[in-house]
Amino acid sequence: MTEETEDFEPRIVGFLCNWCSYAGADLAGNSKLPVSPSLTTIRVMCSSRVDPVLVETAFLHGADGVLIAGCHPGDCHYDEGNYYARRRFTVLEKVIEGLGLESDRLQLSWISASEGQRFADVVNEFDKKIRKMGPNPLREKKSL
Amino acid sequence: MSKSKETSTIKTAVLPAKSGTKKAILDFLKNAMDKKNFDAVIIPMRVPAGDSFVYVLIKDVSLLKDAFPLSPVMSVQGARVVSSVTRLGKGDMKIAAVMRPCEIRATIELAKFGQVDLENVTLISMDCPGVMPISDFLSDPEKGMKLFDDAVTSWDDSIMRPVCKICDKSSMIAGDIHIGTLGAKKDTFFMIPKTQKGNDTLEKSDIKIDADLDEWHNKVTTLSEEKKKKRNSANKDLKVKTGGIDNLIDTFSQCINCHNCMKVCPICFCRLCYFDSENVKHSAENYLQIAENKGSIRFLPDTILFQTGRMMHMSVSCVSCGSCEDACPASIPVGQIFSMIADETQKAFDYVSGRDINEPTPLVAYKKDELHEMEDAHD
Amino acid sequence: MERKIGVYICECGPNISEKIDIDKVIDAVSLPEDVAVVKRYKLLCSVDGKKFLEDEIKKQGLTHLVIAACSPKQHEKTFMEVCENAGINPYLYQLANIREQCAWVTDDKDEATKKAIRLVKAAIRRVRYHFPLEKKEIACNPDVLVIGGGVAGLEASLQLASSDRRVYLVEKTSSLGGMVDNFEKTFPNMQPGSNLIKQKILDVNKNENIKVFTDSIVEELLGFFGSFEVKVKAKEQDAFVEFDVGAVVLATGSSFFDPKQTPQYGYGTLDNVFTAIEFEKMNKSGKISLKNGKTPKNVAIVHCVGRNEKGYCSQICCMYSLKFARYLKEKIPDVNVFHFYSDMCIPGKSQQKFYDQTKGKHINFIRSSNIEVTKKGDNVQINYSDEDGKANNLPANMVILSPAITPTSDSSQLAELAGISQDDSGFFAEEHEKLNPISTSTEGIYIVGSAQGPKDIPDTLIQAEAATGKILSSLVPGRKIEPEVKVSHISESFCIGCKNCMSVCSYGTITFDEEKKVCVVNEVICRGCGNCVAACPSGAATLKHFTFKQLYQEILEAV
Amino acid sequence: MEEKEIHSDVLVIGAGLAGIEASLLLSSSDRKVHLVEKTSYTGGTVIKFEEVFSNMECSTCMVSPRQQELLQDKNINLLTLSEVEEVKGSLGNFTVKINKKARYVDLQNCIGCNACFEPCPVSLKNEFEEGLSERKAIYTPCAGALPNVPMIDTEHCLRFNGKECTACQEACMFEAIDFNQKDEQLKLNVEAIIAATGFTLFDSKQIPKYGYGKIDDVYSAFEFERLYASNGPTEGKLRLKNGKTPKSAAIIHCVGRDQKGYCSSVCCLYSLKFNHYLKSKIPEMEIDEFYTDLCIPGKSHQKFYEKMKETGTNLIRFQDINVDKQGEGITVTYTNGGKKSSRTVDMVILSPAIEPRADSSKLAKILGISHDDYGFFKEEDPDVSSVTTSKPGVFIAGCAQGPKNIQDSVSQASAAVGKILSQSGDK
Amino acid sequence: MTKALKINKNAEQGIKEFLRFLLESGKVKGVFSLKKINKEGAVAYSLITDPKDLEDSVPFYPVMPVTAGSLLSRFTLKGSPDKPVVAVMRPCELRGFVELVKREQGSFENVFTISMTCGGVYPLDMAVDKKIEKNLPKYWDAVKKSEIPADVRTACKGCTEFKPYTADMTVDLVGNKDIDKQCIILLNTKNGESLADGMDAEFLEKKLDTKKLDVLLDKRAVEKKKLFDEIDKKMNGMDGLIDIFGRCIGCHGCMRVCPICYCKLCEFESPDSEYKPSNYNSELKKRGGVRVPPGTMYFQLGRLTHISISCVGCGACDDVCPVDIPVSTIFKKVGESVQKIFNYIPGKDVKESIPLVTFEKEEFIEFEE
Repeated sequence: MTEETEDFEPRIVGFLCNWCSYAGADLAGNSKLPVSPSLTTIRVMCSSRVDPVLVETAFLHGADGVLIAGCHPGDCHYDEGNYYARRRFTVLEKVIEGLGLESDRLQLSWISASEGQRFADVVNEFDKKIRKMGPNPLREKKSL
Repeated sequence: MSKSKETSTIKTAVLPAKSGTKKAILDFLKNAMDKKNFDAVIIPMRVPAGDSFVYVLIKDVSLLKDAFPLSPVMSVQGARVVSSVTRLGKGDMKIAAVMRPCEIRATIELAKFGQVDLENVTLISMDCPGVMPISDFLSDPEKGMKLFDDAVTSWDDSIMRPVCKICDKSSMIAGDIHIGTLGAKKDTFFMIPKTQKGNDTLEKSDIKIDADLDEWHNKVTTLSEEKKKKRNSANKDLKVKTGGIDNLIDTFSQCINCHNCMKVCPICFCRLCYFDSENVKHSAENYLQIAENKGSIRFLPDTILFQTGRMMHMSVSCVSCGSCEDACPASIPVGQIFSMIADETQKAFDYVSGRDINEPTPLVAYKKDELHEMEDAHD
Repeated sequence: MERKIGVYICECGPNISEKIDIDKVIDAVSLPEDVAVVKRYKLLCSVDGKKFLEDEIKKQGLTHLVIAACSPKQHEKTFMEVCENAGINPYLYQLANIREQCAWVTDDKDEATKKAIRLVKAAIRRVRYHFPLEKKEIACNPDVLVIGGGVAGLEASLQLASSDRRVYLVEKTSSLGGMVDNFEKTFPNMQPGSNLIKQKILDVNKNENIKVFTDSIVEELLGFFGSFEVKVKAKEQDAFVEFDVGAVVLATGSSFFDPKQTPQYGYGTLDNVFTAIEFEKMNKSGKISLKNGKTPKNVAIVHCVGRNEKGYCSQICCMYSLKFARYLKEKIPDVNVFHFYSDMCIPGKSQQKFYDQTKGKHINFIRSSNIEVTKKGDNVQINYSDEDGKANNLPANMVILSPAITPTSDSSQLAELAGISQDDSGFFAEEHEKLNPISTSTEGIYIVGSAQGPKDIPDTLIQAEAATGKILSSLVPGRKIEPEVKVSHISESFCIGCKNCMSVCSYGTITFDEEKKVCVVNEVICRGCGNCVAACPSGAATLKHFTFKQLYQEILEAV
Repeated sequence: MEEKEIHSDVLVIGAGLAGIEASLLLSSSDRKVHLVEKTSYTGGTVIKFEEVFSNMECSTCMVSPRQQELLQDKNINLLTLSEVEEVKGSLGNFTVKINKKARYVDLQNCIGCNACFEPCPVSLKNEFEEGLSERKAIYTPCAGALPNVPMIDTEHCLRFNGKECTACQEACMFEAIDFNQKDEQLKLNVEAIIAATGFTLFDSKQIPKYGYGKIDDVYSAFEFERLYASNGPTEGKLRLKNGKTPKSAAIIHCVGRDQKGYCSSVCCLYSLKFNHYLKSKIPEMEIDEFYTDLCIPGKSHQKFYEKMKETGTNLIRFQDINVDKQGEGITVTYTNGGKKSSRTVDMVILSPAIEPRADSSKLAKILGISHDDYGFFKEEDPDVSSVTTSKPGVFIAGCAQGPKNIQDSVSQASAAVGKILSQSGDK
Repeated sequence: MTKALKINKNAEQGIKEFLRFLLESGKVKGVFSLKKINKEGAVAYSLITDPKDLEDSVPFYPVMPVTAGSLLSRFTLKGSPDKPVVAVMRPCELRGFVELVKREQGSFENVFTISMTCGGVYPLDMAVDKKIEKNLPKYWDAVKKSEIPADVRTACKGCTEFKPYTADMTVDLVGNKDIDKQCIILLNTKNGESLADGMDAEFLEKKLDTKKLDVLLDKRAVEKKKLFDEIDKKMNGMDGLIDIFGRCIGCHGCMRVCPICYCKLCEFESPDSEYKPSNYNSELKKRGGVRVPPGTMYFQLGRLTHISISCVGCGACDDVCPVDIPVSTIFKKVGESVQKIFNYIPGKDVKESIPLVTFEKEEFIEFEE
């Protein structure tokens, strides 16, 4: 496992809400803060659009990590979307965990438009954690 | 256990059952229909061929005599029956639905999703010994009938559906009236009104609600405590057996994507399942690319996506009735697995499916200050 | 028609070209046959760049466009315009953010290039599943319904009418004027309150653009921004007046906390204990006197009555309590006034001056708590604990209670009627406390004055004027409303009517068709967050431009 | 009276939240707007804040969508680094002279890559960051400023001080830097004017007893805001000058209230916000809030106050107060009801009064409107409208008219627009 | 005489070698075949792109988890592959796919087919605990001898259409004594030939030995008659049908696995077929009682009218029925009687149009497509 993870380049899918987290990611860019390239971002208008099935799909297709990021509670551009996002994520988390799959590969974080640094930190820490975990075994599975 | 607190305060009626509970229940229904308390009754009945049982909506009292309140199999989950009758309108008939607790609970979940209109329906549940897997029963209906009758008298669940063996809500009162046989003196049974509607119904039938509930209640509590223990250990074993990527894949390796499980699920009310929709149909190129990433893929793919996706959609409302397992042609323990997951997802919101019509289902409500353990790195 | 995708990668000078090997990217994404052309350009957002793109689209006969450049936040609109100018639907294009989220955050050039390839490929995949979206235009009705004939309602009506809007002003009582009409004077300038009102009422009555309904209530309010249907019913009548408007202003004012709920103040049980509004009326009647007709010598004014019960500071009580002291001084020069207060809340630039002017001989300020009013002979006595918590008392002839401002009793019905929400205190809830204090979650319905929260007259007027600002700028006669196009859609054939989508929608966008038992999106008010889509367990709901398939294509590339 | 030409353009002065609101509203009613902003960026004071009371919303998330909208709005002519120098005429046809200072960086060509900062040899204190961090002679005030285009500070740029330096120009790949740009004199004809020039904070140095400027770790409200801001000089890490993490803090309300002679109506609340800031970063922190009268008007603010009380903050009422250095810590001595007592803390945050900008009276003169005794623009009559002035066609909005919270500023902006749009209805 | 390919390995090894050749030579981008998907030996259809993964493929494994017809439909419905793909499938699966293509539910574009003379498959419930594995020797022995292997699907026992019509290639299995030694692949079409071209094996002229096929044909015909007679006895009138379908639990599994039932939303699950209170009232007026959910017979008979003209008798419906209703026998019987009238053999020829088009094209076109 260990030597495997040496040259392991994780693939992390990041669903970012347009108003806060995506702006935060841009700010990280403007401030030239290093962000792990393992992350590929997918922009949605609100974290409440992130249907658990989307996350599930990414996870089963072998994403080593999936990050869902939205406005801090109370800041949602659509008033309350992120509260629903949190509940949906909870169900997702319980299902994955309950089936003995690695729910640690899924993360929900609140990142505001001014938190360029936090965005970088969240992603880089998540990346570190995923590297420790190694590749998502589902990537290889042929009979999902 | 909040349930016990509620029920212990409730009073019950005690009815005679000289010639058996079944007869007594039917008499009660007949009487109620004669009194026009009900215009019709939803209740299981044996099919002409005699080899199975189906739900029938009865208006003609004379048909009641062939009814079968406690059928040995659950060919169709009762919630789907009540939904079929009331989804497009409550109608003008007052209807009594005699079903098992898990069916009542599913009915209440469906009501929350606008798939059932309870205004004209009186839900009558009963202490449930479980139901037999339909295939077991069909292999020899006569023998099955006998086995079941014995099981009812001895309250032995060994022949029942696997999920019934570990059901800790087999006497949960979720509807308007509950028929209690546990702890009842010989040749009697309890009629326990849970709601105002239930109360009125009994009173309209001149049934006195004066006895207290302790015998029944103690019996039920011990039983459900036992079952809960069984359930927890069963779920532990199941998680070992089916949990983890490889076990999970093996478990579902026989799945042929017929989606029978979804089709018979009382909670899966969607007309078009998400996983039959356009969303999950992709181009040959997409499929080939996925195959190329892995060397080969099983086709159809997305079996696990369907199973887990369905869990995400309905597990918070799952009542662990096991209909899905009955309908699976590949004999996958799908009912047990869903039931195990349901425990997890419902616990997260301190939600019990079908417990209370006024509890909103977890995914259409939220609290501002909750679930922070789900945020950021959580483990 | 055959798909021809054009992919254009912006060098953004050194910003992208130095961090990403653009040629590698070009090679990597050129393969699929529907990718007609892949090119690099030094700066696509520049005037030349835009020109270049337009020419390319025309020359190559492209059907879809993929741009790899900076963040959509920077230039999404820019390139959508390019598409429009070049004659392809602006939603048949996708922007890959390879600057902010790739070049600028990735040190290693190989890594950056790999990531860029992923991002561009994802964009190409996605754009294949894009479909044209057309702008919609909805004719709007510029008329306005104003509910409430108080100072806010009058101000709003007049301003709207003065720019030739038809205004329907509905007042539930028999006369216009509202609360202010009771005030002899208003703080801080001690101008007669009637001045403020009378002129406005005259103007309203003689303005032919304003139709006034007194003794009337709005019975029904249906529709959405630009076209609301209104039914107004005159009291003790069944006849309705029906008309359409484009926007609604709720100026239904506020009410006072009822001191009977706080018996310790002796209101209703002791003589000569008055509420603020009672005192205003007494004062306006010209004579301040006790029940027995005598003139009070010692008057106690108790602030913050009901503040703890309501759980908020009503903002104006301290000020009008000070105003009462002025009233008293004017009418009874030798009277002693005692203010029982906890914190002197006199925000704003002109209030302190008013306070300082009010201070002075015979006007005493007692910072106190645990106030209790009891009978003492023919008089009353105020028992209280002083600043150091020491119990103390003071006899007085008259007590004036300054109760908190509360929502009106009918505010809940009104909220339901208008389909807007209320906050925890029962006042109408604004869409956004900071940015849209007078808008509500229902577009086109505005809340002004103390119906939105306690406030003084200037702030009330400001909100009324603000509402007219919002309305006049968004509802322009003859101009169409252009609603969001990236909205939700629910397939009638697949919807089973579980209403999950309705429960999670914050904007009342979705209605239920009782006939067909399906949920229906009103695309005019949908804001396109996509919450309903994730809430829909079947495939019935989709969010245009963020469909599952479009996102799925991005996922395929990302993993 | 002879027919005069009527113009429909509107001049908005100040690109803070109020100015932006007014401009966007006017634009959406198809008015052409000239938005004059003194600084090089939009967003005004609010973008200095990490969060705003009482819902603790992230202010960048709140404002930046509007800034973006503003920049992309074709009806709005944003003039940064510009000041109004002369206003002639009256309602319907004002003639306005504007001095537009050269930015020396081309707004079109610059794509905001900041490549020009690094090579610039000049280092200066960054005013936007309250001098808590450095900037170059070519700079944007902070990351993510909008428009994201730097300016050259000619006062300190070597090139503008007779030296030969083209470092930034060489670093720029877009020929965006143009030393030959000249200040422009613009002449505009507008129908009406909205002055939304905002506010500043009372300078605590004027009251020595607060020790501000003399004692380390005594911060003004603005300094503290930047110290906490995640896009600020410390990326939001709260540290003392000596690098240690503070264990205790005192927040002092009403700094300068007596001097100004009015209650600024927001200080109590933003002080409570500071308390929330501190607690959220350093939960175990010991905090004293020194106040005189707690002024938290409005329906939604008491809850915020209650929440804060739960955190175990000491609320201390004072009549007089004094701040001194004492060894490692800072001692706050205060009197309450004649009793004298004192507390020792690691850091002190001052909540000064809101006051008009230094140049507001000058601008008032130019606009031909009056200002009150405190220097705020004077409304015609609050009972008529607090956005109309003695001069028809000139409107005022936001804190330039008087201290107020965001909500009221935005309302006033909309109100001013309402006035303008309805007046033209009259014509 | 058609061209044929002779590979000197047993039939399964031979076909696998051929498939490997197709993948390695790049003649095809992917292979559709049954494949062992785990160590327990579970078998499912797979889309194989890497030659290595052919190791676990079992092209002739006598089980049909899902009909390949439905799978190929799903595979090609949203756009055909841009490079060829080859599918190994049984005659009835192929005919099912042909019927679907006729209904625009799939396409042969870049899809090549290998079929075989088919000995039948075992029912799904034998797929557990290696039951099939154990039966394999018996199975192949029977096939060699043109006999009906014991315990195969009822539908297969009575299947007389075990010789493919339109396959590009046919593997000669039934009655072929040498399947342990050699694999004969008949190249029926130009495509077949061009695919085989370059394969390192013996090319020869050959055709199927009809005698050996007829032997099996006769046995199957007898079986079929028996089945039909039995069902006839049961199906005497409505009461008989009610007896048969009475136990139906309405899972509609038969419809879901049916290669012909492609509808996105089955008429019998559509809003129109839902009962309103009024419907119940009138039913109750008539009978005093009504089975709920209603429409069991309506569904079964309705589906009969919908698909009988195209029923290929694959027996997938039998496999999934949780209550063991002899669905396929009934459908096959009714099907054949209808098909006779138009002397139409479903799936025989993709150009032949369907006698009565009972099908709408997909009625619900969502805007994103």
